[in-house]
Amino acid sequence: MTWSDLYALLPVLVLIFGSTVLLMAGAWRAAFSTMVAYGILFSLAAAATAVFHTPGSHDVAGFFLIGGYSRFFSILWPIVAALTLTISFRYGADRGFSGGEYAALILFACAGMVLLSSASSLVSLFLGLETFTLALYILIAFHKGSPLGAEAGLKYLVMGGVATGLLAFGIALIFAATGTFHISEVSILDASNGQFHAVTLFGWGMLLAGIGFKISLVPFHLWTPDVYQGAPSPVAGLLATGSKGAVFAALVFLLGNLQLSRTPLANLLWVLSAASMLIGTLCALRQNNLKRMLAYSSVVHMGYLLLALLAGGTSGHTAILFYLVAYAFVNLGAFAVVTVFSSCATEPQSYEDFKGAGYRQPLAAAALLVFVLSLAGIPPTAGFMGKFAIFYAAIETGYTGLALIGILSSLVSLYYYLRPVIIMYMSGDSNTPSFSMMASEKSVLILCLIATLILGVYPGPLFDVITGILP
Amino acid sequence: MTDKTLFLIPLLPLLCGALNVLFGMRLPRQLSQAIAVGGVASSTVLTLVLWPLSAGAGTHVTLFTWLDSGTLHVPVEILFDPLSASMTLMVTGVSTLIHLYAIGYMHRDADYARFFALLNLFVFAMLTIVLADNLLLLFLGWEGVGFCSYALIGFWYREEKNASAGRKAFLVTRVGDVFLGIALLWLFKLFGTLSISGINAGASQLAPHILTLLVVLLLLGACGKSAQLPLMTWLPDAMAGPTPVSALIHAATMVTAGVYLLCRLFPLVSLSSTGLALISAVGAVTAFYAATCALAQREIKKVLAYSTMSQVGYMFLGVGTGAVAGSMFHLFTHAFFKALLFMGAGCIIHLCGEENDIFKMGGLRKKSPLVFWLFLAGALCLAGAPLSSGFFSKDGLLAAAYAHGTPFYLTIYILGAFTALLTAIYTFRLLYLVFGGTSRFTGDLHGLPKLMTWPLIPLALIALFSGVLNLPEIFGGHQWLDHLLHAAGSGESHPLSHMQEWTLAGIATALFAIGWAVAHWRYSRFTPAQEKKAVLFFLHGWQADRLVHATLITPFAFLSRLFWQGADLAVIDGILESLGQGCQSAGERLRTLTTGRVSSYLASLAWGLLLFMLFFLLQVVQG
Amino acid sequence: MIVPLSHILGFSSALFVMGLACVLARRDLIMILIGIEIMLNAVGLALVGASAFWQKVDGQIFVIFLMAMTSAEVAISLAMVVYLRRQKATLDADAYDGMKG
Amino acid sequence: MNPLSSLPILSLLIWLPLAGGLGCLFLRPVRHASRWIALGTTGVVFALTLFLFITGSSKNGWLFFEDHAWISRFGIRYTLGMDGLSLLMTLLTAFLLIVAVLISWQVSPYPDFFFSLLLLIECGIMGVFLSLDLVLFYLFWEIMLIPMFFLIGVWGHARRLYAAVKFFLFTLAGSLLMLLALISLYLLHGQQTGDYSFALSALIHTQIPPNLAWWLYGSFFVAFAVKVPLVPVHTWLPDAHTEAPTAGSVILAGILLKTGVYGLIRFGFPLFPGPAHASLPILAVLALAGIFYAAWIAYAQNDAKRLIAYSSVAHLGFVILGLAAWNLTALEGSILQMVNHGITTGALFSMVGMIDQRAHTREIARLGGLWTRVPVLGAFFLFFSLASLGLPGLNNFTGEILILLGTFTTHPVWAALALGGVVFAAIYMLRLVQGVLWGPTKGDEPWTDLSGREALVLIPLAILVLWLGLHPSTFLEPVREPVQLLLQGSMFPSMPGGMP
Repeated sequence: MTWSDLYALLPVLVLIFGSTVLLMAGAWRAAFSTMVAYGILFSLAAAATAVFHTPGSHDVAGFFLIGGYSRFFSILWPIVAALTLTISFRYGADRGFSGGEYAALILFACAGMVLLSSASSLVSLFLGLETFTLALYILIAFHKGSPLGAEAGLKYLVMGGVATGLLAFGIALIFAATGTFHISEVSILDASNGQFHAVTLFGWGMLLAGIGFKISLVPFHLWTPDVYQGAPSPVAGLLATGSKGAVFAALVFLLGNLQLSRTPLANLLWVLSAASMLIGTLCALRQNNLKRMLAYSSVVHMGYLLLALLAGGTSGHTAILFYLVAYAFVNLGAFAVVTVFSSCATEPQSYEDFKGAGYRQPLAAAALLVFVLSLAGIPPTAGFMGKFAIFYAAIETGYTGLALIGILSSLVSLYYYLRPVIIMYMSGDSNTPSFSMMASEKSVLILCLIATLILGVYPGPLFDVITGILP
Repeated sequence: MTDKTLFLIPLLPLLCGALNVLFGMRLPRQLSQAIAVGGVASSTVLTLVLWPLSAGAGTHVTLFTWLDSGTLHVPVEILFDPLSASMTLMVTGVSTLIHLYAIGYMHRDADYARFFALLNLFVFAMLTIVLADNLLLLFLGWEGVGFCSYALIGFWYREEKNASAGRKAFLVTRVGDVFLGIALLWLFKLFGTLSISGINAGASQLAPHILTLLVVLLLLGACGKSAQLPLMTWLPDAMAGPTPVSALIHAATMVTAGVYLLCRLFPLVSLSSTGLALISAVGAVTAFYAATCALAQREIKKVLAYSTMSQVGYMFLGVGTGAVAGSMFHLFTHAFFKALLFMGAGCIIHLCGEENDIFKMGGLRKKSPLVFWLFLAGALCLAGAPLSSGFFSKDGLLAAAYAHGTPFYLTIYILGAFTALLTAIYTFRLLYLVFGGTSRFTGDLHGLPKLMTWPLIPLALIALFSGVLNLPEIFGGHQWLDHLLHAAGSGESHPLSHMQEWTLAGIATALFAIGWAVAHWRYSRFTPAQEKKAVLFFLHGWQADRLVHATLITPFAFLSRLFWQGADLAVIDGILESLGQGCQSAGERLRTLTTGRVSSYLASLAWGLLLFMLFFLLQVVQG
Repeated sequence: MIVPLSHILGFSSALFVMGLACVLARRDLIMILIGIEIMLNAVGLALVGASAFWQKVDGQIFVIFLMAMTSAEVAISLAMVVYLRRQKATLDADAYDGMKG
Repeated sequence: MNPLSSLPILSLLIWLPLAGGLGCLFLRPVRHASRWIALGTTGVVFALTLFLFITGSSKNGWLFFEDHAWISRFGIRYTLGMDGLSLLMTLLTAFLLIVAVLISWQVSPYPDFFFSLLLLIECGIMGVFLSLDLVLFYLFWEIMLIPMFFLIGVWGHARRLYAAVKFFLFTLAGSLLMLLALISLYLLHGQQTGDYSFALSALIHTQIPPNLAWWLYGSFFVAFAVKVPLVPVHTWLPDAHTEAPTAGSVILAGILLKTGVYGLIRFGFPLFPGPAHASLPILAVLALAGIFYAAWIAYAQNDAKRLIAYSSVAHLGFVILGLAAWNLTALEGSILQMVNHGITTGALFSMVGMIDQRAHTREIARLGGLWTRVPVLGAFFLFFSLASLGLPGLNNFTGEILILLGTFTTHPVWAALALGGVVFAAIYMLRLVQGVLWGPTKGDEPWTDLSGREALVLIPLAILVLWLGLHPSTFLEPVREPVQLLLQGSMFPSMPGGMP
């Protein structure tokens, strides 16, 4: 590892440095808000570094491919982390979070996401994944006073451990069969590598199962609603956007340069995508808990993303990247709304807690409205453009069947997305306690709101950027 | 004075009607009434002044283009020719008298503005029918009179019954209008124009079967408006309206619009002999049907309503024989005497304190001689008393049927003649029951406003002596109307010898006498008795209403509920809702997989892994 | 190479399946965690074998990473066990089913 | 030269309402500000459209055109164009929006929210009528839904939630299919010509394999059919119309339904001439089914609003029949009838709202004797009912007769059958009139007759009813040329770069 390698990894180093500093500073018992503020500064610094830092295309030790693609995510994930931290001010202080650890872990997780997104080897893929998974194990159970948090932590830990095992064993099998970890070499999945063909396939199966757990595809999705519900809302937001997005970013890299539709994987992914879209949709129909609904909805959205992945090609990958950005803002925004509505002790558990919010809390409610509409793919929101891009890719590559399933699921999903809207605006009297939002919370909501709308009506620049950086 | 002044004839009543619509409620009663009468009266005067314009082929004027699209070009155009001019004169004249009468009739009603506004609008619409030279414009008037009739029948809307009667009139006539509408569409397709003159000019090029179908459609349209079989059930109910309305709309003008339509399009109609025969048959059968019903009625206005139906039947019969002028002659005389009769009936009802039942009247001759004489004048015309106008006009029509000489038309003649006998019977039945004998009326007689009687005097004179309009040669006349309307077209004429004409006149006289005698024998000393089943059958118009109810209205209402509850709610919404329910319950079931227990999550993970492995095993096995 | 790669892979697969079976079969949290450790050790075995087969050190490097990662995970897991034990006086994984549906 | 031609006037028509809508929201603290903003905005938009109508209706080609790059990745452009047809539709929209604002003058609760939603709807509808890029069109097409969903859901009547969700789901179901179809069309066109563009003017030249063409047309057709609505996908309509607040019903019936027909005319037929023409008989059958079926159901209704709602389905059946006949007269009739129906039904819904305000019921059985209590209101009600049942001289007649005359020349049987529907219309409308106006008065508390504001709503509507009934040429002139082009299967050439 040379200095130039380190230089290329500068944004990650900033994150890790920040994380370490905060962790140590935490020992001096600095106030929660101070630590979080520093965390925000560090993550923004990382993002800024990535913006202005142009190391050029660089392969770090055969592990990380630094270039436009990784830079893109080095900007995105720190922003997500910063937003996550920004909404945590009141939430964390109310719950007695210890500042240093909280901010440090989020920065650490963020570093893992950035690493995962730039992984060019199965080893770095594994390491990146584990880095943020380990941080998330802690973050999910971070609220010590919450039994639900403990339960969620347990579930994520156990499931995550097994998934890690699968992932690692899959990688080992692939390595055994091919003798390399490098993604560009292992990706060749044709039948030509003779005797080890079977081993390769089993390895991929394990690998996909592990990844399927991380991005909660059906049938590995069962943990999702529980963990989302139990985790602190900001953390759940990070979990829903960053952790899944980073895995998808890696997947694009991993499966990007092979013609997926010609491999045996295609059929499997087809089934996974369809099942995720349909089952996720159906499960969400009767949910009364916003966080659980968002969890199931994330299952559906992963199905859409898988569809785009399956479609592949420039269109598919553009669609994925755009969708990840849009989804990050939308989902983070939605969890921010949940955070805003959380009182000292509890989080809103059912829709009833949002009753009449449209008039008591106009900004938060309007934001949630836009976010769910975006999730439902209604224009003029980012979600529509994302869905448009995905269906575009799907039709272009001939996956009309899946596109139809996607259409069907977005139609049905409208029903459950409208339910909170109905509760907020159309159910008469308010149950919502009056509270005033902190400026930090407001700013996050407004930022996500504006991002959602701008990406919905003027997505051109982002599409152009994405087209430029695709590997 | 340009030709466009002709448009003032219909527009003046419209203007006055509009004034009453907009400001009527705020105007003093006298002013409102004056506007109404003024509008109609000035139209009458205008018609007389402009009469010279109708000479020869008449005057054709266009005001503006109403519809213009592609080949369709519908101008607002009117034709003032002898046919329309004479009809206009009749309509405006009779309307003026009825308007005057209405002032008296409505003197206690607070809603006078609405009444006169509608009456004026009606005159406008009727004049549009008469003058229009474009079928679409005619249709405008046609529907317009329908609406006014609807609103006026239901004028006393606080009683559900009256409003329903109006609705029934509107709907039944609209069924006829559909056929007229189809004819109109078809004519446009055939000729590319809706101009009546144009259609009449080009009619001879049409294939016979198309002509016949067109005539049938027109006939059905005319039947609706003129209350001919089978679309006749609305007329008796229409008597729920105020009496001037019955006199104007349901006796003198609107119900004869069907006849006028057929006369207007006679050049086309006459080309289909089948069609003509059908028209005659409908007319004769209706005349007979209505006469039988009139025999059994108890309400004075219903007797007159059925008699109107019967007389209009005669007119249809006449058109079917090709006697356009004869039909128009009967139309005119009928308008005069029937309006007279209705207004007389209005006086009678008023005298008896809104009592309608002739079984509860009697002896009115002594109580109110003026009304008796006026009513008698009308009744004599209706019954066809020799030398009265009704005698000449009805006789002319029957003679025209007889003159055809074919068995079909002879049958028509016999039916018509028999109906004439019935007419005489029910007319004198009415006279005897109302005026003759002793009073069966309990209660005081009310006084009559002067305006309710004196407009009847000129009308009675016109009614009695309007026979001169078309006096046959054998009586020393010149058949003035025949010559005037010659241009409107007439079928092949079958001249009768003077001997035959005298014979027919004799038969008519004899029928009149027999009818009188029968009525005298039966009703000069009348005691109300339990009515027999047969009488009830006639009283209810051969149970036509019940038939319509059973065959049309009940199924309609049933289907309407069936489509709503059965198809819309149960099937369409039901399928969609059960889809929704299905999704929800499937979701509920899938949610139970999320048990909350780590072990089952792990199990599902393992199953998923197993499936993956099986899938790849399959791939390996397949090579 | 003395031991053929297929044997190593077969053995490590067996070990992995045993670990997985342990995870699936046991409800005690500690036993589940042990199962996971067994799975991860099976991975390490396979990697070392494969590394020897291909004559590449990459696999061995990965094993070292894996061990580091595993120890971190064990640390977190044990902390979690203690924490859970305080929350609810049981380590039966299925006892934690407050959230479902 | 038109003094307005230097302005991006089409964009103004779309974005002005949006700005007004935001203004309503942000000026909440100012008492009654929102209603005046709403009135001002709709007024200005109406004045603009009216000005365009007066000055621009005789020109050839696009009256106005705007074209800018938007999302280059997919070749999506911001293309707006106005021809006579859009002009007429925007005029109707602008007019009915003023009506909607005026009849909701005293809306409560949340008036600012209400008026901003109204203006948002206007923004969406204007966009639909002006877009010439398929994605832009789709965008506006969906944008219309959300504010309407809120209007129904927040200010609606008893079953408002059910109705609102049903409305949203039905329309979305149709339009999602359309989304897939338009992407497919785009890709096909791109593969054929190398020009990847969503512009209507480009896509109409696509050579589509017949089989695929049917699928694509079907998808578009479903989207539009739901909106029109055609039997059997009409069941959202009675619920939505009945439950919506008065302004919502007016906009729904008056304008939103027309977007379906407009979509067929502007996009469905030009894009897929083959299947579109082949499916004309199907269209006719659906139209006739609608005419009779809906009329039949309307007769059974007890709720005045629901009755009028079903009557809309029947009237739209006539409009579709005119399309199915596919000749100049019938098409012009259809377009005219869209305007007519907007005016009449808008007026009727407004009036039911006024009656509801006084009687606190819309149930026909519980109304009655209105003429005695509020004669002026009654007279207007009678007038608009007569217009609705097609009395000659009033507006609906002209549209219907043009449709029928046009249809009869090519398909006599369809026209003859449809004419029978006129009787049905009379049956249910007269039932409504009788139930509401005639009969004995129920209840005896005094009612106020028409207020000045209500008169301000109804009198222009009444004048329009007469105008359209007696001199429809004013409104037919501008659409003649677009319709002729449509019949020839072509359209005005697009004008890149905006104004000529």
